[in-house]
Amino acid sequence: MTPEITFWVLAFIAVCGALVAVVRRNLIHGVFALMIFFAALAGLFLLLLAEFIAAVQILVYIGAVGILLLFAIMLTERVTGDDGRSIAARGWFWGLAAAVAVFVFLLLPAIQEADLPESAQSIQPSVKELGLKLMAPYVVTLEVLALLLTAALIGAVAVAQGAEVNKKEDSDDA
Amino acid sequence: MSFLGGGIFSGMAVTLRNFVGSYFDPDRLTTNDYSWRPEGQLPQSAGEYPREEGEQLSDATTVTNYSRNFPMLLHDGGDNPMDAIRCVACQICERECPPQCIYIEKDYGEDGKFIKRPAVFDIDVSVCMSCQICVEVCPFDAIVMNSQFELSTPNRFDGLLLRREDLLKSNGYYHRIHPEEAAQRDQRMAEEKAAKEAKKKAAAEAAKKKAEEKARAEAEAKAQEETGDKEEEAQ
Amino acid sequence: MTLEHYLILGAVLFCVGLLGALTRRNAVVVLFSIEIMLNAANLNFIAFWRFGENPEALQGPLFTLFTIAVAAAEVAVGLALVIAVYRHFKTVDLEQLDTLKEE
Amino acid sequence: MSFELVVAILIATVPLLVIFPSLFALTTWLERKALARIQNRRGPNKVGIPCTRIGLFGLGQPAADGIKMLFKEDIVPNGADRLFHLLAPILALIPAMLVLCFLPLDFSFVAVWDESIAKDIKAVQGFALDGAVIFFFAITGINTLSVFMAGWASRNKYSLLGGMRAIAQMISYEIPLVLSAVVVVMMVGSLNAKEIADAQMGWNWYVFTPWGLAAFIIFFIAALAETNRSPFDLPEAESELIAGYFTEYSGFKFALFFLGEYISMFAISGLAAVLFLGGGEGPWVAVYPWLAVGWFLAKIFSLIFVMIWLRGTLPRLRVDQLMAFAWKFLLPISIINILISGIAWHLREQGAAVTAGVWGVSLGILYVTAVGLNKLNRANVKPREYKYAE
Repeated sequence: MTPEITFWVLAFIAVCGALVAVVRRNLIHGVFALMIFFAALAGLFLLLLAEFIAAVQILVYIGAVGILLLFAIMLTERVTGDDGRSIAARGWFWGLAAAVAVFVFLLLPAIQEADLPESAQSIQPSVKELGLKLMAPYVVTLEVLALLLTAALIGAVAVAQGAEVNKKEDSDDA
Repeated sequence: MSFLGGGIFSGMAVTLRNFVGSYFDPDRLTTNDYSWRPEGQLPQSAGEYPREEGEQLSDATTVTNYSRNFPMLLHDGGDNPMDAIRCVACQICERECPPQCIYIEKDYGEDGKFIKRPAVFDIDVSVCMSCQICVEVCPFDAIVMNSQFELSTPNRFDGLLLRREDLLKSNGYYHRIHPEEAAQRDQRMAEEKAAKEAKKKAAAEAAKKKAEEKARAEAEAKAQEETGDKEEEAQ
Repeated sequence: MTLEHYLILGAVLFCVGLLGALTRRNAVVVLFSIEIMLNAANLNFIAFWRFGENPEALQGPLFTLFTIAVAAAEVAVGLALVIAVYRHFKTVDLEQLDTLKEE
Repeated sequence: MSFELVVAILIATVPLLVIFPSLFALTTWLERKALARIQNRRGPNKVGIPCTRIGLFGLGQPAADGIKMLFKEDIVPNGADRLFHLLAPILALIPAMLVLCFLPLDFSFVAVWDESIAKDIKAVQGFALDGAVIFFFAITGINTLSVFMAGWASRNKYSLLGGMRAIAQMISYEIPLVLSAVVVVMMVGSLNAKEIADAQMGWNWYVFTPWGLAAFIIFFIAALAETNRSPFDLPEAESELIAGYFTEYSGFKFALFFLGEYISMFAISGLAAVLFLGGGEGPWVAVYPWLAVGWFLAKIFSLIFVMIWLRGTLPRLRVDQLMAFAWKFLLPISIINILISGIAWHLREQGAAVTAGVWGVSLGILYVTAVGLNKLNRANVKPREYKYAE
């Protein structure tokens, strides 16, 4: 009983958070709605007994990605965005139609047609097992991922700073 | 301490010494407990605290030598402090005071002649910002900073308006609260006085010399005139 | 709760993300939407791991872990690009970034 | 859900919600007293029993402050985001209270009357989670958001500046904080708070090893920054930003911020006690199990006293100094510390001579690294030049 209520509540929060994040004009409100969505998803992961993933979800998405988004918004937009400009793209109706169509004609039938296992497996969640797995069979993946993250760090700094350096050079020429 | 981060530890040692010391050495405490006073009575003016002889120590005199808050007027001692007041009511400090918290009235004798002292000298310490500009500009070293901070009063108008009598302190008191500064000031005053006297002397001598020279020159001129006359006569 | 519930929830969230990516004109919001889609996929990975066979292999959580790391890298680079674009064009409106279009 | 389980959950959670907020009141009093004594003042000593002149060393001061806070007018600035202005202090308190449950404060000794309830309590306590430490860090990270929310919702440039400073500072210092905890997690081989504390039984505290000491110092410095304590209290630097992100807060909302800040101080000190100071270990714990809670709180309080002491001693850093210290000093040294502890882990239990050698070499490397980093960072420091003064 209790897990079912928890599931429905978390699912409701997740869908609402995602919708608000997508349709809200005020971007800061959007980011916070997105974070509620991330938190609800972390709760769902906990419900599925993936506690380490839930912790990582909070740590990475709320602690890092969300704040990065906040910084990006503060650096780029007039935050409240109360100017009368439309927030939707020109072909927004076709976008909406495509999204609904993907759900109704593609994903839902696929899920309903598939032969899914009914009951959950009984598992003993263990962070230690996960760590050992990461160290033994997946160690190359982990290292590649570390390399990717380093490259992304350097790349992000270079891209974000490049414009400023160019501008400085331009102004020096002028 | 010369190892890395040692500065933090020596700083922490200082604060720890203060922390522990303040429990064992009541003289360290810079603030006072009012609980010994009768119910509802706070010091009405600066002169009222410390009330007892023994409490002198826990007040202004223990405050560090470098503490300054509000100005006071100096006198050079004697039975009647008003006779020895250094202030001549020149009103420079009144004009220089940025928040204009000083009010001075000149004193006139019965014959209407200006006596070199203030009849009224008020400082509103609720306005004063302790900038010490009055101290800087005073040509007579008459106004200096006090370290008396125990000025709490139930009345924010009259209680915080310090009169001439409240402000008047002896040079001895000044020496007690700011020994170094007072000694330097006295030395400077003595030097200035000496220099002034020397200058006066020199000026007097110069005047004398000038007068002599003038006399000599006149005499010479006279003599020349005389010789000129003679020459003229000779021609 | 059955696997179907989780999968449908994942599908709904994915479509919400798709909706945002297709209909909004602000580049930052498009990044939000991509994050929502990635998270919906993560939910599916975990659900399949929980209900599927052989959960001791921990493939679902491991894949999700890698997805999260890649998504973090993607957001960092994406936002750096958004900021660079903003510095250049003074806007992050995707409809106004049409210098490659033939007029 | 059975009745026994409800009782177990209540016993596992209610003491946390009672003990720490009451300790908060005591800590505000302690802080004011200690700061006053450091500055040769007496501190609050008047408010004691109401309607009498009994001062009780001013112990009534927190209650008086609380009553004052409750009755103050709640002001929301014109043009502020009302919803976020309300949510921010709540969001500041929730993660701070939430992380307390990851501290291994075992209250199962309360249930002496029923063995099965004691067992249930052990099962539902938050630190029984396998990844308690990583949960701790994850949830502490949410604090950053509340600070930003408060700063942004106030529609005040000082608040916003404070909020942005807070984000930059907290993100920067979270990295050395986590990396220094990694040392202990590596040595124990577990993320479970209880296992980490148990691994230090018999005075094998990690603070008594070179890598543990270095990690403890890094952790403590980063924890100061993470909880916005002096000398890293830039987000609320009153001489620059009025009160930083809570400039526009008054009344009970302000009290919530205050409470959240102190609770997160307790939480992070508690984590330091778990990771480096042996958790609830101390004399006579084996005889009286309930003493573990007492020792744990005593360790938290001694760390908090050091925080107060540092607040009374050190001046506030500049923003660039703060950032440079995190990225150019703490981060490299904590990475080197992880390397050292990894090597030490491989060389463990190989005889006293090897252990002594490892200790000496690692102490040397750590000290040389610290001095070298300090020299490198100081290379660019020049005497200040005044452009307009003079």
